[in-house]
Amino acid sequence: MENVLTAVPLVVFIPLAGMLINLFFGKYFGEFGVGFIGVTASGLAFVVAALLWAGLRDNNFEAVVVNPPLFDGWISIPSANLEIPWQFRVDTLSVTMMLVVSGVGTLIHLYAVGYMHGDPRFPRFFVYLNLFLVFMMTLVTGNNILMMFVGWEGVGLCSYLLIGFWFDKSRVFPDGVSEGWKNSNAARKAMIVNRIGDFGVLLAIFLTFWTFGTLDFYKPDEQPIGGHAEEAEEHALVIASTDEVIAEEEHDLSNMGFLNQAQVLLSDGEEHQVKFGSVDLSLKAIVTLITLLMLLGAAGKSAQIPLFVWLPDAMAGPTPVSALIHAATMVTAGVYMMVRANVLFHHAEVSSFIVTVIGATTAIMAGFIAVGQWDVKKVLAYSTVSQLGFMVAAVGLGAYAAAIFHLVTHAFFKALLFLASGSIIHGMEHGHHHSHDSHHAHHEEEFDPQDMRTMGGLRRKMPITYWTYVIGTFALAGIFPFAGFWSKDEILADSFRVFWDEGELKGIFALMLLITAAGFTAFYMWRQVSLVFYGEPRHEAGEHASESSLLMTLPLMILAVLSIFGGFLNTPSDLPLLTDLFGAHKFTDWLGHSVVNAHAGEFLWWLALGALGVAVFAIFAARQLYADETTSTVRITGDPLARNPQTSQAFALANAKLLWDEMYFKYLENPFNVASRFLADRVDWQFWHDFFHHNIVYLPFDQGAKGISGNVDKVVIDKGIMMVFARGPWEIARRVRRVQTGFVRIYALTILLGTVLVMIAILFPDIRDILGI
Amino acid sequence: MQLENTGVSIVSAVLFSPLVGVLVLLFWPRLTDKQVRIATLINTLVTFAFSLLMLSQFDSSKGMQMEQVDEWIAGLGIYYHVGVDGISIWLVMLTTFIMPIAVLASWTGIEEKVRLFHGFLLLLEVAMVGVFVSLDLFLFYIFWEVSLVPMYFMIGMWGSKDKVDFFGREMEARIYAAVKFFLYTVAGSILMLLAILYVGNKAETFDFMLIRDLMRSGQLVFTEETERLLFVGFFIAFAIKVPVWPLHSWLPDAHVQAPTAGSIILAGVLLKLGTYGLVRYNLEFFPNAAIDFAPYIGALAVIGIIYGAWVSYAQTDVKKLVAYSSVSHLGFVVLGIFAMNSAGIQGAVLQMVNHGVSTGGLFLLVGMLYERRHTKAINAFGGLWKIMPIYSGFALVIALSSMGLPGLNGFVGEFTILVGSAGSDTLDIWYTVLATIGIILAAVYILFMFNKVFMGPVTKQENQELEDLTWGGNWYELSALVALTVVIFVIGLYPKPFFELMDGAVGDLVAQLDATLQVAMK
Amino acid sequence: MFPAPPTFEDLNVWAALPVIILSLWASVLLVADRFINNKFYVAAYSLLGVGISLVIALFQAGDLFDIGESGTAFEGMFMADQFTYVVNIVALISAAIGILISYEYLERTKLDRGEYYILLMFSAAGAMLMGSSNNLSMIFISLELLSIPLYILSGIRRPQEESEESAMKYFLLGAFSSSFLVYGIALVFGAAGSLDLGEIVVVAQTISEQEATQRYLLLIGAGLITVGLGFKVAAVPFHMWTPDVYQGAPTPVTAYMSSVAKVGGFAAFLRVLVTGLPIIAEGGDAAVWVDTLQILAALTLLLGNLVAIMQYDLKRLLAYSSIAHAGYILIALAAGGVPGVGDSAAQAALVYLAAYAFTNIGAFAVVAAIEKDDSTGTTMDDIKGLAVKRPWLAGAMSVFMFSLTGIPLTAGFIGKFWVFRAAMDAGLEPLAVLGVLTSAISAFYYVRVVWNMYFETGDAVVPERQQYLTSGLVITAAGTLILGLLPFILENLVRDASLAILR
Amino acid sequence: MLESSPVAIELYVLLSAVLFVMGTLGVLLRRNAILIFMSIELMLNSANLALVAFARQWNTIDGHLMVFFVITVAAAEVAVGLALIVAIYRTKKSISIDDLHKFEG
Repeated sequence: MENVLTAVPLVVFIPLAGMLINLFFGKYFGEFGVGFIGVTASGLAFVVAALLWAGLRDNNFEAVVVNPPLFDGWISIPSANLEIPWQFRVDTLSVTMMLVVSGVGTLIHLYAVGYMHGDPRFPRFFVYLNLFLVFMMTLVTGNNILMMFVGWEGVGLCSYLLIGFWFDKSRVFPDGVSEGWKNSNAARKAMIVNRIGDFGVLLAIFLTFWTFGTLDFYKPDEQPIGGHAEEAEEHALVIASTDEVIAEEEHDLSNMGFLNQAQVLLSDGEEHQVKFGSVDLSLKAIVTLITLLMLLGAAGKSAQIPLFVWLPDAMAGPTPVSALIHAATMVTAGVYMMVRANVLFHHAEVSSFIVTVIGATTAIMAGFIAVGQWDVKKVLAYSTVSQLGFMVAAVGLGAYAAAIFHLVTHAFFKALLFLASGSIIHGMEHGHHHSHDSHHAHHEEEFDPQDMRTMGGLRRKMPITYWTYVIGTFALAGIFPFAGFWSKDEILADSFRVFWDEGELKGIFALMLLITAAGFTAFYMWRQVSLVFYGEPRHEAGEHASESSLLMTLPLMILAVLSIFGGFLNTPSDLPLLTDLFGAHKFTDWLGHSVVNAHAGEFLWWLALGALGVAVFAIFAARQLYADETTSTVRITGDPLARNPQTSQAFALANAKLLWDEMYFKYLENPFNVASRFLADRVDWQFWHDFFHHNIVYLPFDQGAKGISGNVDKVVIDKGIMMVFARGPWEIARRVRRVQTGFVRIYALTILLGTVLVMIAILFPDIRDILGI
Repeated sequence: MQLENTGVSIVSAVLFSPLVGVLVLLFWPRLTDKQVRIATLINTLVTFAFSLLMLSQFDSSKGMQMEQVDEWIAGLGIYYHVGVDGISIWLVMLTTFIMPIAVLASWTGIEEKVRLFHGFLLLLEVAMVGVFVSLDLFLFYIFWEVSLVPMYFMIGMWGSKDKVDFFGREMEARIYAAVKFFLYTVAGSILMLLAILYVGNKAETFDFMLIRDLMRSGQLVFTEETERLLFVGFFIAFAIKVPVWPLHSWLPDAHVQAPTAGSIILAGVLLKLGTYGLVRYNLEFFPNAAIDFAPYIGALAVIGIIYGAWVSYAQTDVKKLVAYSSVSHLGFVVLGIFAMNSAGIQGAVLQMVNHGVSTGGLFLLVGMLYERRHTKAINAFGGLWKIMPIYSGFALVIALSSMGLPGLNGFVGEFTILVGSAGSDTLDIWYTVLATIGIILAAVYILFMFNKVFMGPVTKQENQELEDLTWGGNWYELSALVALTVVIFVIGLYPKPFFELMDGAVGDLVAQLDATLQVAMK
Repeated sequence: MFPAPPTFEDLNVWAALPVIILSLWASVLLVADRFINNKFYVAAYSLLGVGISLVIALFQAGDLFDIGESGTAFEGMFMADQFTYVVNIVALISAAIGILISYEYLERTKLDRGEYYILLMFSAAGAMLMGSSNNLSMIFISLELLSIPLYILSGIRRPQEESEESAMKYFLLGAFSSSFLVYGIALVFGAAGSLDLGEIVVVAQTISEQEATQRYLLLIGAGLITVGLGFKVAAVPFHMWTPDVYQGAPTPVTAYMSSVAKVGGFAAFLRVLVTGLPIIAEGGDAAVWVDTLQILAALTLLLGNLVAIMQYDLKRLLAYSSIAHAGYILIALAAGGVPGVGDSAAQAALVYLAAYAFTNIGAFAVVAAIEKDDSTGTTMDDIKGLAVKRPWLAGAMSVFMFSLTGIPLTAGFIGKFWVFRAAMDAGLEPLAVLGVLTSAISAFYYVRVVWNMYFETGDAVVPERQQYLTSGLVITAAGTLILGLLPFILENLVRDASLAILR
Repeated sequence: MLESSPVAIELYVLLSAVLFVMGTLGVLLRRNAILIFMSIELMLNSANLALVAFARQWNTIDGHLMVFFVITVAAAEVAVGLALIVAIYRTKKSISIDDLHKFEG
């Protein structure tokens, strides 16, 4: 079956082909043709991924590294021992990611055909989507960290292009900025904030290279050391014991990828010193540095504190983009990277602690902000940030499998929610156009189809959307037995384990914050459901809204099914009925073949029940607050939370997004801009270019020349730059001349003086020593 | 020591084939402007073909090769000695590649004194190739200085029509820029001339290879002080050309005022004469001084990286923005060179090529806009992507390449340089950290420019009618962009052969440097 | 008491053939001029005479004539070595180009008199003799043979005031400075008891500290000779006449004078100082005058270049530039006093002179070409836009300007390269640095000329194209470029030039 | 006593030096071109005196020869000089050299 695995480059090249075809010939095809090619490319990639899954199973889950055709290398500097090839890695982790990316991706492609119908740049949208798949696949299949980085930056680029897809919208917002500029600036913001994260990734790469001498995760002919497929089957916590096993074996480090090297070196219990260039640190410290820098990168890509601010703005892109890139796939790249490097994180306690804190804090903070949002997509965006916080916290807690598991389920239900919200927006816009056509003159005010205050009562207008949305909400809120319940519970269980079994503070910290965040999640989701679907329509658009086409609702339904059953991928052991039905820890075991520190969590029924209780309580609270009658008046009276004096301040804070953007502007962006202008105008131009190079270098030179020449030519003076200064020497020269009576005799006198000079010089050569020249 | 005369080498063919064009343009009695352009284009393409032939004959296992030696001024030990190694061959390729693009860039932009302009272009090509291939200090210096003259005229005669307020007096900006360019570079190169004279006298020959052998065999040794002085003599000349911060003051003037082709060549090749010189002469001849000075020069490079990026963000003129970005990009190159290890230097050499392609491309793009809109103010544009989708697509690729997007050429160079500097024995790790910040800043200013010009709604009426690129209408612009884009992708995705060819030469140099470094560290 | 009368072989007349032919030819023409009404033919015959002389000089320089080993003629008065030949060639080429560029100018300014060419030939003969003198009396006579015709030529445009004034100044100051020279010669004679350089050098090298009187005589004599010759080559501070005379004299005369007076002056300078008076300083091994000349060179470089920046009139600019270039040759001269460097310094000076001769005559020829009949039209404003009106003229001028700046591929660079190299050889690094710095400064004013021609627009009227002048320009421009491109021509020529006594 | 003892060479040289300085001063102080020219002649002749004296001392004819040449050259210079003075007088009606200042800079 190995030959199936060598097909892995196809997951990159098929979307690439689709992208190129649409790029060059898309304008001749029409919407159907373009959409067909785009969806087919994505679908074929999914098929390849599925084949790889099967092939990997047949290959005893052993990872395989595949060289692509044509490119027999990438960056290769033999004299620096720098060898970075293009190599594709097929292991359980990468195949999981491939399946998610191409599976969800295909559905979203399909949805986009309907959603983007009639857009003048329809072909380009699919070019970008396919390009995104190219880079995302490169990201997850790269066998070295730099190739991963290519995908990493590439998806960032696609994100940039797609956020700014509607850069030319001329609708002007009340604050005087047109929508086109808002979109463009959101795109730029995303790219730049991500670049700050990339700064960390790059530095991590440099440190990795000089510490381990390679950037390959694993070399082509090796398997992860410490991979404990067998142990995993026993559902035991075997991490401590594997260290000893590893230390006993002999390893040739020079022929190992950096992850295995780290595993060997960090498990042998000895102190290793790393020396290169000016750096002289212990291996432990280096690994801590590398992981912290990776965290910075992940914070950028996976929208964690303090770099999450781009993601809410990124909702400016078309909704399929939000679903695919900013919910299901791209934003999880940071989590993927950290899980890929789990060997390093596992041995870096300080980093793990910080990762946990960052993730948990992000989860609760974003959850809180989401409560105060009015924009249907902004709520989901903050929800995404919050859920990504869950995943990152899971990485910090050492629950790598749980993180990936949550990543997968989140991809299902968050994509579902976004697509459904797209369907809502589509419906609203449609309704708006409809009502607009009937009465022309009335609608002076700008209509925002994403504002939940203008919605309401859509339950009857858009039943499929409603039902799928509710399924997604339950999944996200962690209601049994939807997908989110299982994955979120595993994280919570792990945090408890870390606290209880290992006695680490981060466990309880994470547990408290995450449970609260889960409560927030359930609350704002049901608030949204109430505002959007219940009550009466609060705007004409809502009255005229209608269900979207099958092209759009079909993906919703498929994703709804996945959101319901996705959680059973990794059913805990020892559960009645379910374990028998779906097997125990299937997903963790599968992942354990590539994620060496993956382990299955215990199912703590009381914790699960508690979390479920919190969620249910939050939903009921929301149901209570946003009852039908309240919902119907929310457009005029505002949010019930804002009306209640006890919560109004908190709501205002959430509504203002905790002022992150404002603070960034005040303390970072604005100073940067001011300094930039100061440097450019004052320092570089006025001081350095004009003042220094003109006044200090040029003018004295000019003046000196003028002074020596005595009487400067009148024309030059009149035209000259420094009239005033040049007059001085000129006047002196004139006066000198008036005392003297004739030029020829001055000349003769000079000759005589020159003679004296020559005489002195030739007769008294010592004079030079005396004068010191 | 003597060198034997050899037969004619292909390097000479590359070097002198543009001279044919110069002579034709000088003496052919009647030529229409169009014929002049076509003849020049063909000439530059033929030169490029010659250089491809040269590339195909290159043997990466050998060091300096395809040498041609002819006795020139025997009494002074001066030879006509040319040849290429893994370092110079890429710069020659860059030059011969950029030249046809420069010709295409001036296809409609230059309408006055067309013949003279193209004559200067070709003369400039001879001079630039000459700097890269000459293996005799005297010959090198000749080409170095000659490269000044055509550029001086190109800026001064065909530059922009802007006026500047020159301390109360209105003045043609291009003339100020041309004179400044000339004087700065001359001021730098005279110090180098002294250093060359000193070395040549000491070695009793001006031949690069002979001097190198003498130095490596320990027959030619300078005292510490002398070596430092000589190093500085060479360095200042190169640093002005590069330009290393804070000697960059001539650059915005020259870049902004030069005609499009001039900017392309200036950014594409001329600045590389400086960085090439640093590798070839400063590191090769004065390793001890180079090691001593490396931290300071590295600091200048890092300051240049950040400063250039920061300053370009505040520019309101597209061309000036790109000009300042060169300060930043060339800072990376200098950083790589003075990392003094294989990765750093190879990255630097590749980055020279990359910068030539991508910044040359940016200037080409700006030139096209200027021709259409007759302004370079960033505020005058907006939403061009809607009006000129094909043009904007190319602009995106080239801007991203300049920004260092992985998978495109700029990243490969910057990454390799930073890998080098991170593990450098001469530079502290903090240099790398700060330089990496420069990568963030690159995104800031490039995206600022890209957003302002290409994104957003179209608000200006003048922009509505801008002409996009088509094969039928403006094939010359399109073909130039296609050529650049292909190179951007090739280097970005498959730089292996580029590194392979230079590995021998750089490895050799680094082995020498390492030996010196080992002694220095003890 | 007197030895037997010398034979032809003893006199070695062949060695002096070029200068003999030239002088005879000029003398014959002086008479024949009376019978030639069309002065075109006088010019043509003069050119022919110079040409014949030049051909012979070239043959001699190329070692094609067997002139005997000793290389002296006229019983040691005349030195016939490679140095002489090169000086001959440069002087003769200057003369030939001088004639070429003069004809039309004289014609259109109504100056076409036959004696012009004859005087020009005599002064060339003077310069040639200066290069071959081996005796102080010869030096003096040939100097006057060079100078007196030049005095007359500067004033040939009488009754124009400027011309007369410049001639008068030149004459008075020239005579003044030659009296210094003569007095210096007298003192050296007093110290050495001979005027023959070969005998003086013996005294100069063996003189000890104890023989104070003799030593001082020799030193003062050397100093005064330096003053006299320094005046001729326009070294600061003996340069004051230069701008006035160059500006006032008719432009072709200036062109010729600027080149041939320097060639002769420096040739004599080298002969006297390097061959004749290498007096060793106390406790050193270099000649005493090295420091003196260093000071002069430094002053000359600085003043010439700095003052030139502010010039508005091209002739005056070129006058200061020629002062500056004297400074560069003085560097070589100073280097000539250092043991072991004498020969290469002399070669450097020759190379520089050759390069300078072509370039400078060419530059002045361009000025002559644009000058109006009333001798105006030589300012910076008058060349504005020249590139449009007369592209080839502007191109040639650019070549000259770049050559004077010292940009490679032009003769000027080769000259500077040689000179700085000699200075480095001699350990005069500070002077070389100064030379290099000042040549950067010189870029300011040379580039300004180019700038005005190419970048500015002007409406000055330029005279019609002048055929012979153009041919002169072609020769000088080609010479400038060829010497720049193929420097080995010069190298071959000067390789055997050897003067130095200090080894 | 004084009459019978040989005149020391130094005296001749001293005299010639005095004459030379006087000539120099004449050049510097006089304005009339002819008088300046006469001063220059004085300087030349002071040199002649020194030459003759030295020739006598060294018992060689070189010095005498040189004197002849100096006299001849002086004559040639006189010819040229007077011609110039006459020409200038015709245009300017003055032979004061202080009137010659058409150039500056």
